[in-house]
Amino acid sequence: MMGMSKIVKTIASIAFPLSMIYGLYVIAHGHLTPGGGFQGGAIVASACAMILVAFGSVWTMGKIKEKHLSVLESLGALGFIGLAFFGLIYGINIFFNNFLVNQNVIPIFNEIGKGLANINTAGVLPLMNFAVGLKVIAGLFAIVLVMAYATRLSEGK
Amino acid sequence: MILIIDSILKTLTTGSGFWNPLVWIFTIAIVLLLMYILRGFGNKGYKEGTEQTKSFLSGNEEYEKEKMHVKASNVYWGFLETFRWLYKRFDKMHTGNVSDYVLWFVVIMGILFLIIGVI
Amino acid sequence: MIYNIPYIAVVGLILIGLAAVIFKRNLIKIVIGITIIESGVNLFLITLAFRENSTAPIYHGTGSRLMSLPVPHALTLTSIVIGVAVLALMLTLIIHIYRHYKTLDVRKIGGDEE
Amino acid sequence: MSLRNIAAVVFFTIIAIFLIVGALLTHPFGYPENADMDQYIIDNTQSETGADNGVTSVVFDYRGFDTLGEATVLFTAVAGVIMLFRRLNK
Amino acid sequence: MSDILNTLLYHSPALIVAVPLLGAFLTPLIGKINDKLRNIFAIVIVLITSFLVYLLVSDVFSNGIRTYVFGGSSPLVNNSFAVRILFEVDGLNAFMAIIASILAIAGVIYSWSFMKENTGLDKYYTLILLMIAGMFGMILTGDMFNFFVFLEITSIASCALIAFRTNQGSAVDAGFKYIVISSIGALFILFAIGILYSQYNALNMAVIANSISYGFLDKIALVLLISGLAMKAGIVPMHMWLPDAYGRAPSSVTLILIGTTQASLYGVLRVIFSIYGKHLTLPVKTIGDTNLSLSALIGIILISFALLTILIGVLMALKQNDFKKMIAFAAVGEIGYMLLAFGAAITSISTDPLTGSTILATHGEVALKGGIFHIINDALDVGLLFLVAGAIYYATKHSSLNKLGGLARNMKYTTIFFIIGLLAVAGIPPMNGYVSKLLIYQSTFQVNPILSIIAILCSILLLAVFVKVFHSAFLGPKLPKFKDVKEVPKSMILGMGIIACIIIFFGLFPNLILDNIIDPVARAIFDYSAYIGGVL
Repeated sequence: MMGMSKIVKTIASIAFPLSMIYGLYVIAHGHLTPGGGFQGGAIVASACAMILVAFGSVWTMGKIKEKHLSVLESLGALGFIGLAFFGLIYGINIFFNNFLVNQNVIPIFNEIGKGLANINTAGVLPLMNFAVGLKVIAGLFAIVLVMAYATRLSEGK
Repeated sequence: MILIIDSILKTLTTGSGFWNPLVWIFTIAIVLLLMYILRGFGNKGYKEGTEQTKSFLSGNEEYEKEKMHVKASNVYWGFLETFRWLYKRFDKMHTGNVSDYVLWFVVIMGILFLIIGVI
Repeated sequence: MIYNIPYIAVVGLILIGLAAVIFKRNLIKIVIGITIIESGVNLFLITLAFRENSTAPIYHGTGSRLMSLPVPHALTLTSIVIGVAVLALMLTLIIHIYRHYKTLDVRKIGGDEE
Repeated sequence: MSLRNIAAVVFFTIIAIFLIVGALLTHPFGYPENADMDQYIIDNTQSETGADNGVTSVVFDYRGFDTLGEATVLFTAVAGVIMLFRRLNK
Repeated sequence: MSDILNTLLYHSPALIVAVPLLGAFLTPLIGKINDKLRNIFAIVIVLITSFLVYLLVSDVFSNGIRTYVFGGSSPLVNNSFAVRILFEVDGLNAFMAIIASILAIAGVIYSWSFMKENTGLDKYYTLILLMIAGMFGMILTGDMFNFFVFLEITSIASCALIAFRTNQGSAVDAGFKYIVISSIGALFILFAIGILYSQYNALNMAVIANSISYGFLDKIALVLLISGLAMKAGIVPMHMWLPDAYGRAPSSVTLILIGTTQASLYGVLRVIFSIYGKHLTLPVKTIGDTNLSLSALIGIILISFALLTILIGVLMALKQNDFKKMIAFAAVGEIGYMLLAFGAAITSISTDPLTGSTILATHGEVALKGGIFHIINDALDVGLLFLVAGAIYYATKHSSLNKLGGLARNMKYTTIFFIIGLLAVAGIPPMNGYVSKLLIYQSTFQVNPILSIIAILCSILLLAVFVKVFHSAFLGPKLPKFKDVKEVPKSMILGMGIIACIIIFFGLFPNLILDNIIDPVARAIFDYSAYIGGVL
């Protein structure tokens, strides 16, 4: 499939970074506002799917292969389970222990404890959000890409 | 260790009978020995590969081995023929259709609702 | 009685989905039926979370308010992601089935094509 | 109407009756009978996990293992889809 | 050294699930480096998991119930509700974990040569490890929703693996049927979990079991849970997906599929015995002077399901001409034997009038022991037969019995393993199947003689089924098509050999197993108060 008309391609290229930034915002503020790794990841993945629809699966497959996405997804999953394993080593030594909670990870923010939370107060939660976000972006985009590429012949050249 | 050996040698009682594999092995060893002895009484003049070992089917010579092999679908022909009325129903049940599989689930769920829910 | 209408909607969605799975012949429609059942179950879970006059379970500003229950939200999130995964796999298999049998009629697929 | 459809309709009705009676017997919408566990989470999400978002604290902290399973489900689906669309010949 | 062992032991419930998951996430990366390294890695991961299972099981059998809380130190908050997910391992869980680990080891070792000629093996090993992790998760978890999540992991992974041979239309079709059936079953299970949550505001099995009443909504939840799990366990008449799925999947996958099916059966047992355990002995209806208790009701339901399952499974197996489908129908019949035993055991549960505790009649205890022993025997026997079927497919590229013949002349080891599997499935002494079936026959005879007569007759028919296979695939003259057939590679023989050795060991020393493993499991299974006490 060769993709759609020039207008669609241009608009998609303009909208892509905007929706990507919005998705990354949702991932980063998962523990403060509605949203999180899954939701933000789904937003970014749909932005990628928009590019896929606009430019066609053959073009997109030339830019990024599903095996690269698969590696990215593995890395996201490893990050997530790795954070869970770190709980065995630090803190009270329990799998899935939130070992960073209420510690001042980044010294520039200072509010800690009860009361409104900040970007650094939630311990491993933001890190897990990022890992899951990476996983969801790579995973959903890989599914869409592979399915689009596999059915490219039935869509006509 | 003693406990383990003890439980190996112990006889399994099931309330109305017992089972001990060691006894069974002992018995089967005796049976095998008897069989070997009985076999020794057989005809000594047996020679392989001569006329005397050739097999016949109703006086005719046997067919080639490949043609003699009974295919799997012909085994138990009589049994399947006798119970054909039953197997016809079973075949009707196994349609290979996903919707029917789900329908069976719904039927069982309904029956269970009636039994457990009403009583 | 009036307060139970959401649950009746849940039952309705589940039954509609089951009916689609049982009575429809197109594989895609069967998949749609499964997603409708799944939406019904998700709706049920999220219905359990609601409390009268409550807000979303997210703190902003000060002061304590009545909040809706957070656990069903999390369960629904999990269930939605699982639904996406199942849907992707089912569609993949349907693509393969179409390649082999050249039809999506549930009565004509299956069997060996030796 | 075939026997299959009659059976389907009959058992459908049975299930519908039982589920609707069940729906009427469930607690009224908006008034859960018992919310101890959730109230505990709402009260302690800021002090125990440092997050404002109660749902995120449930998803990644209190029920983090579920989320690991959930991420694994997605991983499984991706692996399955890529495997099913693989090249069959080396 | 003992420090490390103690730490491993303490964390073993979590690690048994986490290690295969970690392995699954790493496998695609390692597969990029080297194929052989990936295969070794998968085997090592499974061996580590089995070692952890061994540690956990030996601890559970000597020290009782173990709980493990994820992300916290105490299971309960305010002594009344469990906020965090926790794993609760009692005798039954530990027993199922033993089965799962045996199947996992044999399956992964067998895969090495069996799958050698296929592409996409990185993903294959990833999915196998995910399936193993999901199976362990289902078995060990003490949380309802967590059970659902792992159920979905296993069903998605196994669906993709069933459809592995995408060049065969029937394999893809079987995969599709499996995913439709399992997702609908899982959705109804989730619905039931939602109903239980709405009433008790808890997701933990022990907490629910503690506070459960037997109202209308609980009845609905019980029906939904039993029917959903029974469909996943392949109980007639919801078994139709099973021959398709078992028959079309690669044999190594089928072996682990048996484990997932039995994990669903475990779910049925857990729901009936633990979650609704409080109400099992209480009367649900009074007709005249006699009280009909819930245990009698469920026992009758289970026994009637069991009879249907045995009869239809075995009779359909007799008719099949495809080797793997035939074994699959026989596997359905074997599930019926377990259900029969558990049904007979449930009917004999009653309340001790003096102490008020739940007691089992003697024949019920025997039935329970037989049923539990038959779970592991069925997994091993049917698994071995499937591996033999896979070996025949590997050597000849056929699985239709009409085309096979005379294989015993070329495949000596495979024939020996097949004979062992045949004797074990049909319940011929001195194999393990005989012991458990003996216990089942004797105990069901005391419930109703007709039950045990049907069970024995169907066992004879099972023997007939596999004699047919033996006759048409192994005996007879060498067919010209299969002149050059060779014995299968060593890893496949090793995979079959492990299972065959365990079968013979169990058959020769049944008391060792019955006294040390089955007895504690049988005591744990109907002692719901101990299960609740593990948490509360």
